[in-house]
This record gives sequence, C-alpha cells and structure tokens, in this order.
Amino acid sequence: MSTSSIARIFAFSGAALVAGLALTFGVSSGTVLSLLTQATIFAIFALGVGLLLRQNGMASFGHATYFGSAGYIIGILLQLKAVPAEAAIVLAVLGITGFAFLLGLVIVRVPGIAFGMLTLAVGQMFFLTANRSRGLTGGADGMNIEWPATLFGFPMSAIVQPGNMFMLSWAVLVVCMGGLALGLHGRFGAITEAVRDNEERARFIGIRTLLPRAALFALSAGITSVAGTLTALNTGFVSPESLHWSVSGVALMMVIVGGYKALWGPALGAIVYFLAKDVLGDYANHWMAIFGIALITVIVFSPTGLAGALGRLFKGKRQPRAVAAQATHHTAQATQAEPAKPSAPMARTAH
Amino acid sequence: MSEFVLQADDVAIHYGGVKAVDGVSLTLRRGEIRGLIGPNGAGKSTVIDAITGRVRLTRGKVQLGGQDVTELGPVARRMRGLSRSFQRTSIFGQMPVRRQVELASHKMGVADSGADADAVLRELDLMPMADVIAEDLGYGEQRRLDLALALVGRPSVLLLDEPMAGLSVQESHDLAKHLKALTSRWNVSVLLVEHDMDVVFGISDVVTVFELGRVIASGEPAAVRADPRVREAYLGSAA
Amino acid sequence: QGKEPVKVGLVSSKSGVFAQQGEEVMRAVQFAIDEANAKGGVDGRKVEVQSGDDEGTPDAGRRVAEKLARDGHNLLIGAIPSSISLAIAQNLDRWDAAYFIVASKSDKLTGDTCRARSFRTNHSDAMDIAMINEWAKSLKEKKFAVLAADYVWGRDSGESFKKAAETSGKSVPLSLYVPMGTKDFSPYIAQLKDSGVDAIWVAETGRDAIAFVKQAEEFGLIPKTKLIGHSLIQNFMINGTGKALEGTPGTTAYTPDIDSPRNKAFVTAWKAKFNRLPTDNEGQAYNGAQVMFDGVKLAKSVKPADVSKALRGAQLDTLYGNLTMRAADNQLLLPNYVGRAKVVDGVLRPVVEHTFPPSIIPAPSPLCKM
Amino acid sequence: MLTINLFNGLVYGALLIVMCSGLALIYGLRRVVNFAHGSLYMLGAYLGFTIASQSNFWVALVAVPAIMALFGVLLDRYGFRLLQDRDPLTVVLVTFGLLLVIEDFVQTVWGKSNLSVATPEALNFSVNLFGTAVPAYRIGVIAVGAGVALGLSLWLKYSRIGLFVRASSTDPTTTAMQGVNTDALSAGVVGLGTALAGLAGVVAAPFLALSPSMSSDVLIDSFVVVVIGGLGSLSGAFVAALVLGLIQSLGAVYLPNLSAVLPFALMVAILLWKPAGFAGSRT
Amino acid sequence: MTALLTLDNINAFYGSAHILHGLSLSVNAGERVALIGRNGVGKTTVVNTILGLAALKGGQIHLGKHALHKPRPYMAAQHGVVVVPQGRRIVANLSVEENLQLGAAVGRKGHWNVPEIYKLFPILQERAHTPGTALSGGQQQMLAVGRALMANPSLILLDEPTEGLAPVIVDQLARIFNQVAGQGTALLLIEQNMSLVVRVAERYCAMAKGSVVAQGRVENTRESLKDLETHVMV
Ligand SMILES: Nc1ncnc2c1ncn2[C@@H]1O[C@H](COP(=O)(O)OP(=O)(O)OP(=O)(O)O)[C@@H](O)[C@H]1O
Ligand SMILES: Nc1ncnc2c1ncn2[C@@H]1O[C@H](COP(=O)(O)OP(=O)(O)OP(=O)(O)O)[C@@H](O)[C@H]1O
Ligand SMILES: [Mg+2]
Ligand SMILES: [Mg+2]
Repeated sequence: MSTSSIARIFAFSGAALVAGLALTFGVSSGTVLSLLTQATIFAIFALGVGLLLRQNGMASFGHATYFGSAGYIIGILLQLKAVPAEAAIVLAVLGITGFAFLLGLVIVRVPGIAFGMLTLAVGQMFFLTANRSRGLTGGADGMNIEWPATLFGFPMSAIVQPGNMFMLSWAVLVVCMGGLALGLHGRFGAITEAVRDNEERARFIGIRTLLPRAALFALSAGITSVAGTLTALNTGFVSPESLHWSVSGVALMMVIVGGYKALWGPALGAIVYFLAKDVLGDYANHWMAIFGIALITVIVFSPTGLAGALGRLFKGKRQPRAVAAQATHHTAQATQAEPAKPSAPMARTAH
Repeated sequence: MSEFVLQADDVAIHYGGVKAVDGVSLTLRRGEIRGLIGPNGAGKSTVIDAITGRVRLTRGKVQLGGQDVTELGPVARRMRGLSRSFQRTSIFGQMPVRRQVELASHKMGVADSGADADAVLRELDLMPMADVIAEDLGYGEQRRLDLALALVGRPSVLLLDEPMAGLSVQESHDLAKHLKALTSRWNVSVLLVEHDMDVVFGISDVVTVFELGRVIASGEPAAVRADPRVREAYLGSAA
Repeated sequence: QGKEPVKVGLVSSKSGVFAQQGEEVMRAVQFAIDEANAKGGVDGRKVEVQSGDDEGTPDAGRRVAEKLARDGHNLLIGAIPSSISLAIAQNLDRWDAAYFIVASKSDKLTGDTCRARSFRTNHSDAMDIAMINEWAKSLKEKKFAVLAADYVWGRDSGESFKKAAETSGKSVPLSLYVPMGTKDFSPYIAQLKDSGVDAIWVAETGRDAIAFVKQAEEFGLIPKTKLIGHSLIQNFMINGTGKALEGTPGTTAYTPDIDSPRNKAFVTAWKAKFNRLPTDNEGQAYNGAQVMFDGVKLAKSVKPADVSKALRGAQLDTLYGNLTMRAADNQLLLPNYVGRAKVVDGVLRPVVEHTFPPSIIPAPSPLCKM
Repeated sequence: MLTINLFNGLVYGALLIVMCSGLALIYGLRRVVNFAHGSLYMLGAYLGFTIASQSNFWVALVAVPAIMALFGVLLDRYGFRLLQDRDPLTVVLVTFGLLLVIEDFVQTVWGKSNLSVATPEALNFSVNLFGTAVPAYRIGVIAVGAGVALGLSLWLKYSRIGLFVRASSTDPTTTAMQGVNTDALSAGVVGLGTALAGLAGVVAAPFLALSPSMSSDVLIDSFVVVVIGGLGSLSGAFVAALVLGLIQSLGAVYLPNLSAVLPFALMVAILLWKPAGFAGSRT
Repeated sequence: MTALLTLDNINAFYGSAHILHGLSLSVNAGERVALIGRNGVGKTTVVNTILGLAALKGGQIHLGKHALHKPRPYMAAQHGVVVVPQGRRIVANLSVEENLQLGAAVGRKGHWNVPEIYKLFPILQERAHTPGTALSGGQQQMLAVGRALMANPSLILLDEPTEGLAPVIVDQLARIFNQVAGQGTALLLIEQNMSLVVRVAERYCAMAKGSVVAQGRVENTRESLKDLETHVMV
C-alpha cells in the first residue's frame, strides 16, 4: 500500500478531530451539541450499514439488531453486576461482532434482496423476543442501564456533559472511519471487493469467499454495536424499539441519501438526516411525508447520494453509466439460466 | 512423476438425463498445447468445469502432476497450479486492473506478488491500464485481463475456454502468438477450447475433437483435419 | 410583572403507534395551559409551552425531551408508553428538568427507576392490580378465561387476575397470551368459544384490542360471553368498535362523572369549548398539568428542583378530589374505578359503577430509593 | 376445534394471497420489492371505509381496486419507469419514501383514530361448517383469495398477455425487442398489483381494525411470503401464503410461545435450505 | 426502391461515452447488407440505438416512413424491423414454442408461423416443450432466428449470429439466411466472420470508430473476402 495514501488518511483524520474540537468549543448550546451527538452516533451506525453495502453489495434491513443489542448486553451485565462497566462495553462489542460472524457464516450465502429480507426476519425475531420478554429486560417498557459513577477513570457526570459526549462520539466516528479507510486500502479491502464484484472468479483465484463476507458482516455489525454502546451511554436506557426494523430502515436511508460509494457518505447522510429533521420538527407535523419526498428527490437526482453530488461538484467526476447498468443487468438475468456459463458478477445479481 | 502434467480418466458429467460429458480421457504433457474443438454443446466447457472442480464428477478421475485431485475443491486445485479462464469474461468489474491481478497473485502464495503481477501485466500489454477500473476497459483488454488473472503465480496447467471469442481476427492472431510464446517460455501446458480454426490448428501440438460428450478424434492437427468424421460433424466448409 | 414564566415541555406522540392517544394528551395539556393563562397565569406567571413529537419511540422521545428541556422548557409532561417515560425519567438530573407522567403505568417508574423529579399523576399497574384483586372477589361469574397481550403489562394483568379469581374460589381454565401486533384473533376466539367460560378477562392494548372486540363480535363470542376489561373501556376503543362494547364492565382511569368540584368545573369548561365530554386520556392529562401548576404555586418557583421538592408528599386538590403525592415514590394516590360502557345522552362511554378508595393502594416499592 | 383453526388459517392465507400476488407481480416485472405495498393496502382499506360509508361495501369492493389501479399505473409511469435503469436497491428505497408519504397522507386525511367498517349485511350471518359456526364473510374472503389465485394462474399460463408478462419478468429488453410494448405492459401489471393491494385492503377492512399502523405488519408478513415462495414466483407465493396463514393460526393454538417468531423462523430455515426460496430459481 | 431503415447522421451515447459519431446507413426492401468492423467499433451500438438502449442525441432514424424520435425497444418490431440480438437472448422461463409465440407479438400477417418455423428447423419441433435455454448454442441461435421470423418482418437485423458457433452450424445458417432473403425479407447482417458475409450479403458497410468509413458491393469470391478482411483489420 502506498505510503502517501496512508499519510492522507492520517491527515484527514487529524483534521476531522480538530474540526470536532472546534465545534465542541464553538457551540455553546447544549441542545445543538446533544443533537450533534445523536447525529454522530447515527453516523457511526450508518457507517456500519454502509460498509456492508459498499464492500459487499449487501443491503441489511436488520442492523438495528446489533445497534439495540449493545445496549441490552451492557444493561444486563451491569444490572447483574457481573463485570465492571468497562468490561461490559468491550464484551458487548466483541460479543456482537462474534455473534454476527457466526450468523454471517450462515446468512451471507443467501443472494440479493433475499439477503435483505433475511436480515429483516432475523431482526424482527430479536425485536419480538425483546418485546415479550419479562424480568431483567423489562419487555416492551425497556430497561435502564445502571452506569457506575466513573467510567475508564472519568466521572460519569463529566462524560455525559453535552460537549464531552459529542467529542467522544466524534472521536469514535473519526477513529472508526480512519481505521476502516486504512483497513480497506489493504488486502482485506481488496479481497472483499473481489468477492463483491465476482464471487465465482474470486473463488478461482483462491479466495475462500465465505469467510471474508462473514468477516465483513461481523465488522459492519461490530461498528454498529459501537454506535449502540454510545447510545446506551448517551441515553442510559434501552428498549425494544431500538431493535425495530424501522430503525434499520432509517439507517439504510441515511446510507443511500449520503451515498455509499464513498466511505464518508453514510455519515454525511446521518448528519443531514438529523439536522433536517430538527429544522422540520419545528415547522411541520408532516416530517414523515417531507422526509419521504426528500428521500425520493435525492435518489432521483443524485443516485450516488449527497457524497456523489459533492464529489462531482469538486472533482467534476463523470456520471455513472446508467444505460450500461441496465443492459448488463438484463443480460445477467438472461444468462443465469445458462448453467455452463459462470454466473454473472455478484455486484449485479445482488440486486 | 508421470509424464503427464494433467490426466483425466473416463470423466463423465451427467445432468439428470443429459450426458454433457460421457466418458472422456484427456492428457497434457509439459509445455504442450492441446486444442479442444467440437460443435456447440459438445461438452467442452463442461470438461473444463470438471477438471477444475467446478462441478462434481459423475464418474472418473482427475490427476494433476501424478496426484489424484478428484476430491479437491477448485481453490485447492488452483493452488496446485491448475488455472483457467472463462468463456464469458470473468473479471472484477469495479476494481483497478493492477489491484485485482496483484490480489490474485498474493492469493496464489507468491512472495513478491507485486512483481509477479507486474510481470503478467507486462506480458499481456496491460501495464498502461494498471490503474483503470476494469469495467472501463475495452472488450479485448477485458479478455486479456481475464487471462492475466489466470496466469498469476505461474500455473503449470492452463485451461482456456474460448479466449478468442469476440476478438477481431487481428487480435486473435496476436493473442495466439502471445500464447504460443508464453507456453514455451513459462513451460506451461494449455488446454485450448476455441472455435477459431485458424488459431487452433495454427498453434496446437495436438487436437482433440468432441461430439455429444465423447471424443471422436484426437491426434496431430493435420491428421485430425483430414478425418472425414470430423469434417462431417464439425468442420464443414472451414476445413 | 417580571416573574419568570412557567415553561412547559410537552412531549407526546404526534405520529407512530400512540398518535391518537398523544393527540388527546396534547389537546388536554394545551387546554389546561390556555385556561391558566386566561385566569392570569400560575402563581402570577405566564405559562409557555413547546411541544415535540416523540414518534412513539423512546429514542425519539428522549431526543425531543432533551431538546425541550435544554431550551428551557424543563417542566416536561405527556408521553404515553412507559418506555418513553422511563427513558426521560433517567435523564432528568442531567437536563435539569422535572417530569409529570400522565399515562404510563409501568411499576418501574415508581420502582427501581423512581426519580425525585418525576411524578406520576395517573394509576400504576400495581394500583390497578390491587383493585383487580378486590374486584375479582365480587364478580358473580364462576368460570373465567384470560386473554391478554403477551408482554409485561398483559402478563401481569392476566396472572394477577387469575390468582385473585382462584383465591376467591373461581376457576380460570384458559389463559391466552397473544403476541402484540396480532391482527387476526380468530384462533384465540375459537379457543375461547370452545372453553365454555362465563366471562373473559381482557387485557389488550390499542389496535389489538379493537381488532379482538370486532372479531369477537363477528364470531358471536360477543354478546354470548361476557367480557371484563382491563383498560378496555377507554373512549378511543369504544369509539373504534361500534356498539360491540356496550354493557362491558371494566377498569377505567377517569370519567367525567367523578364527583369533585374541580372535575365539575373542568367538564363544564371542556364541554363549552369542544362540545363533548373529555375522554379518559384527556382527563388524566389535564389532571397532570394541574399537579404541575400546583407544584409551581407551592414552590413559588419554576425551577424543577424547587417544584419537585414542593410537590413531594404534598396534599393536592385534584380532579379526583383531595389527594396525597406519596413522598416515598412520587406516586399520586388516586382512587380507582370500575365502570361499564353505557349510552348516556346518546353517547356510548364509560360510566363509573364502583369506586375503590386510595386505601387499597399497595405500599411503595422497596426498590425505589430517592 | 381443528376445523375452525384450519378455516381461520385459510382466511388469513387468502388475504395474503391477494396481497402477495400483487407484490410478486410488481417484483416480477419491475424487479422492485415494493415497500409501499403495505401502505397501498392501507390506503385501499381507508378508501374502502369512506366509500362504504358513503354508499355501501359492494361499491367499495369495485371502486377501490379501480382507483388503486389508476394510482398504480401512475406510479409506474412516473416512478418505476423513470427509475428502471437504476440500481434496484435505490428503487426499493424510493418505495420506502413512498411508504412514508402515504402513511402521512392517510393520517392527515382520516386522522389517527382507529376506524372500522361494518360487515356487509348480505354476508352478516353464520354458516355451519363441519359442525362449527363460521362467519359467512370469511368464507367470502377465502373465495376472493381462491378466485385471485386461480384467475391469475390461468391468465398467465394461457393468455397472450400472460405470455408477455412471463417473458418480460425474465428478460424485459428481449421481450420488448419482439414488439411487446413493455412500458404499457409494466404499467398495466403494476396497476394490477396495486389494485390487488387495494382489494386486499377493502376485503380486510370489515374483519381487521383500520389504523395508520396497519400497513407494516401486513407488509412484513407479505415479505415473508414472497421470500419463502421465491421472489417473483406467483405459484410459490400462493403456497407460501397458505402455509403462513395456517402456521399463524395453528401456531397460536399449539405453540403459543413461539407463534410470533414462527413465520420468521420458517423464513430463515427455508432460505438457508434453499437460498432462492421454495419455488424460485431467481434472485 | 423503399428504404426500410434509414440512419441519418446519428450520434449515440452510453451515459457520457460517445460511441456513434454521425453514422449514416440505410437498408432498402429486399436488400442484404452486411455491417462489418472490428470489435468495439459500435456495431451492436447501432442496433441498440435503434432499440433505444443507447441514447440517441442528434441525427434521424426512420423505419420506413416513420421517424423515431424517442426510440423504445418495442418500436422497431412494430414497424417490421426485428432484431436477432448478439448473444441470442432466449427467454429462459419460456419453452421453445412459447419463445416462438413471443416473436409473433406484433401480430403481422405473413408466411411465417409456428409450423413453418418447424419445417425450417425440425430440431425445434422435437424440443418444442423444453425450456428454450436448455438448447445448445447452435439450437438457440436457430430459435432466435425463428423467433424473429415469427414477426413476419420486412427487415431482420442479425447481430453476429455465428459468434461461437461450429462451422457446420454456420453453413446451415448461411443457407437459411439466403432462403429467407430469397423470400423477400431484407437482412442487415452484422458480422466479423467474412466467409459468412461473402456468402450472404450483396453490399457491405464497414465501420470504424463509430461511423461508416467504407461501402461497396460484395461478391462471393476470394478477392472480395480479402478485401473485406482488410476493412476489419483497421
Ligand atoms: N448445469 C447444467 N444442467 C443441465 N445441462 C447442462 C448444464 N451444463 C451444461 N449442460 C448441457 O451439457 C451440454 C454441454 O455443454 P457445454 O457448455 O459443455 O458445451 P460446449 O461444448 O462448451 O459448448 P459451447 O461451444 O456452446 O460453449 C449441453 O447440452 C448443455 O446444454
Ligand atoms: N453499455 C455500455 N456502456 C458504455 N460503453 C459501452 C457499453 N456497451 C458498449 N460500450 C462501448 O461502446 C463501444 C462499442 O461497443 P459495441 O458493443 O457497439 O461494439 P461492437 O462493434 O458490437 O463489438 P463486438 O464485435 O464485440 O460485438 C465499445 O468501446 C464498448 O466498450
Ligand atoms: Mg463452452
Ligand atoms: Mg457487438
């Protein structure tokens, strides 16, 4: 990997951190900071969902499962006083990543939009189970997360200050994004891209395609669980709604609106979503309809999302070949029934 | 070690009632090019699928360098030097050329995968396109990229499924010359499935003719060309 | 005047599953505020309000509540489901806010999640259960079935009823717990019909309850078998089911019939404005707003900390009469009611038949430590 | 007891057939998993409510599918057709946006309260079925489901247009090259699919409660059905709809603790066993 | 003589890629024209432009007297111009016979119907009820030609019909093309196989870089063959 691009990634991350600090000190309003915190947390969530889509062409309609479960795992561990809070956080993220890896080994074999429906089904199972459970998790009412007075040596009351909470979330976002940029630049990125583009051929150049896809799925779930952890910290509460498929749907919307071809697109989508909603919230009862229309508009006028539009603005990048996509799409279908031919590239059939 | 790098014995692939390949034996010596021709649907691609482990054999045995690989999967076979190209171009559409060739090379366990990839790219005149996204290449270039992916890690056996399909006469000839030169230089054995008779008879050391999943003729190009059964079943006016 | 205004943060559902109840709560709180302002304010202060949509989810609820509180509208009121109230109660100290619960019933809100700055002015589940235990003894039927929503509230309701009924010598051979969101109750109705019971204890929520009642009527379960409802004969459900619930007895949290001067005044004013009686949700929300105003009056301050302190353990004059805000868990000790859906003046609505005094309310939860 | 449960399973199955055949048709022709299908069903139910209260149920039964068909044609013409070259996922997201818009529209027009439609007089009686009394209206629902399934199957198999629809759902470009006006065909089929969603809404209105959130449960059930049945496969969807109806009905009685997750578990199992679904070979 | 297809100075694009540059071409009734050129010069794009699969920006397309302003894939066939696409594109979930019936979608009357096609390609009758894609490559090509004939077209556009076919099959197809043309159907044969071109076509248009660069007559002679091959080498 070229050293110049590594340097670029570090430079961007550094600049982003400084920008975050500037925001923390520049913005005095607690309301705005807490809104930005929420947006940043969802940016991490969307980063996870977008990663899966970008690197593997898989759209998940069930990532709320990993988002909400983080809060539940931490909440339960703390309530049982089983482990210290720091360990609970680590256990939650690792546990979810590990679980997603095992689940991934099974479900990534299902192709295309059916994969999306499958994640939806798995997610709803978790939602329903959490909803009707009793005792510890409080069922539909949800549960409190009993954070201790100090976390990693910092007093809890300081951590949850709006400014600090924002800076923490922002730093986590930047670290996740920088880490991903580094990781994807290298071998793992190349392997997953190869599997995404053409699974069949990937197998023939010696890639075991199941593992990388499952690993990617796990990584994406892991990042999402980090967002869930931050929410647990920010809210101190978790309930089944955070597992609901509509939460996954919203995250996916952010990804699409932001544009998933760029790593930072989903994060942008999340931030735009929250800011827009905040502005709308004051003026309209009809945010659903307004957001629906906005979503459609973005999709229609900028298929690569806001990130794509911005990219074009700055770099004058050329439009994707829309017609080509159509022609190859149908050819891919027509050839699928010809068994002797290698199946069309994953990225195409995946739709 | 056996004299054959590749040896397929009595291979059969049946799809339900369809006997796509029905008891075929094939061999390849080191550095040899064997042309494989036959009418559409004769089972040429299926034989390649069988040898590379893409489909399960109904019957028969495949040996690579004297070792039985019948039970191995495609990846394991590739690691042992058995490589193939595809009848339909099969590349990684969204990746830059060099990134995918280098990845393939790395996966083959080549220590300096960068150098190996560069060597292959240079060999196939793809160096100028090293940073182009594969989708944006011309068709001929995409075919060569497909070949490049098969060539990394210096395989000992190369199974090529109609590499010239869709190329112009000139491009076909160029590629054929390239191929001939490469096989002798790298000492790789090639099984070449192709409909372009000029190419097949031009560069093959031996030619095998398939019909309906069986071998109907095999031998020196000239002898095969003269075989009346081959003329009737396949060559027609092209002979 | 120059006195600091009372700044109310009204958090309820404008969209989502609880949108209808949210609408009622918002209307009633707004009504209380307009009324107070028309009378010269509370403690000589103007009442200002800002509202936010909690979308029926704790996440959004917490977000809008935080926004309102940080904008200075830190006397919060209004969420419907317990999950949202729990999420809000958790953060009150952080936002420097106080919260008035008017519809959420979970025991946790006055149990392990009780907070010095959160007050419940409606009935808790435990209070309902205590009443059910009393009421079950007086029911004349001998054989019961339970049909309840399959989550904490439904299970608690169904199981307590079963226990209470069995203790008083009745039998409950069939208990059905139905997943939330069930659209088609026919499989359950078939079992209920088959069981040959005299009456059915129904603890279902919102849309599910409406679907059940409609389908029970369709299959002839109603009126053959009597229903007894836990939170079933609420106005919005009665209206959603045609005539099916007429004559059905059940618990009810508020009705316009409650005999207290403040309630009479409220009902009269409401009728003058809306030309109809207030619903149960509206009554409870109005009552909650009054408790909040009383807090401001008692504290002579709008600071959440002061208001909370003043209210704790206070005696309050409410729609339900003179009541205590229990100091141990900030639960308003309300009387509780059993009523029946009846046509009064051409309108089908719950009418109180029996009042259970605050004396039956169980002791505060030991989990509550404030 | 078993009779009545089987019967109930068939009723819900029949409703799902009407729902899912529309979903499968639209997927077949447009490769769009229509997230707005549940909202269209809801819109149908609410329109049915209004029309039924203005005139009567039978008028609604005819008028609603007609109105919805028109809506579907417009949706195809000004939505799916303009987006046909796009990545299918983004089109799915467009339907998600449409879902939000329709839900808001319904709430704005009809309010947030629960509404109900009375069972039509003519069918408001009970029929004795193997010794159990069942509402006649529900028998009518089964008949509608059976009629839709049979009618669609025959139409697709034996009519000229049916041939075009089948061809186009595999390879629209080639089909068009033969001179089939696939624009009109798609508009028609999306219209038909939308009409079926509306029909399902009207049919459901008298026995399920109307509320602004009624769309999402049905949508998810329908997804389970079309995925189990194989995306775009009608016959698969028919079978899967009946299976799901029966599972929900019998599950509620015999496996009450699992009944909520049973359909999803089934979907997961089927997809793992046959990744393309029961009947499907396509993805 | 009436022109069945006229392309006048057309420019075509895939997205922002400009593929056809001011290309002109016409085919008259009953004519057999070959469109030749090496890979990637845009031969298929000519077909795609007529079908509306590539974006037409500038220039005129006429099908007979009818001007195509916004081409869509179904319009050509409705005006009697049918395409046998590159890669055959047999519809996978239809049987052989249904694929043929699909060809009759425009409902033009004429000589060709299912029995006539079966007479021409007896193998198709044998496999009438098997899925179209279960046929071998050559049989699929026959089916694609038969499907096109079902429309009783006045002009057939054949896009590399012999690509990947065995020489004996190519011979058989050459005979059939001649037979069809002999009955008055015009052909536009897009080919790289010049031995087929000299056997079927009477006129050629050679393409390079998205436009027609040479035209001339085709004779079934060795010289003509050599001549054509030089055009394709450019
Ligand atoms: N998966 C399969 N299922 C059923 N039949 C198959 C399958 N794969 C191949 N066949 C059949 O097996 C036979 C041999 O096919 P194969 O693709 O090997 O022929 P080929 O010689 O490569 O032809 P071509 O020159 O057209 O590439 C054909 O009749 C084909 O239809
Ligand atoms: N869908 C597409 N999007 C963008 N460019 C395309 C597309 N299809 C083809 N091209 C490019 O357009 C040019 C012309 O392609 P076309 O398919 O018309 O060539 P052709 O002459 O038919 O070649 P062949 O002999 O291989 O069929 C080529 O450079 C090709 O790479
Ligand atoms: Mg082949
Ligand atoms: Mg071409």
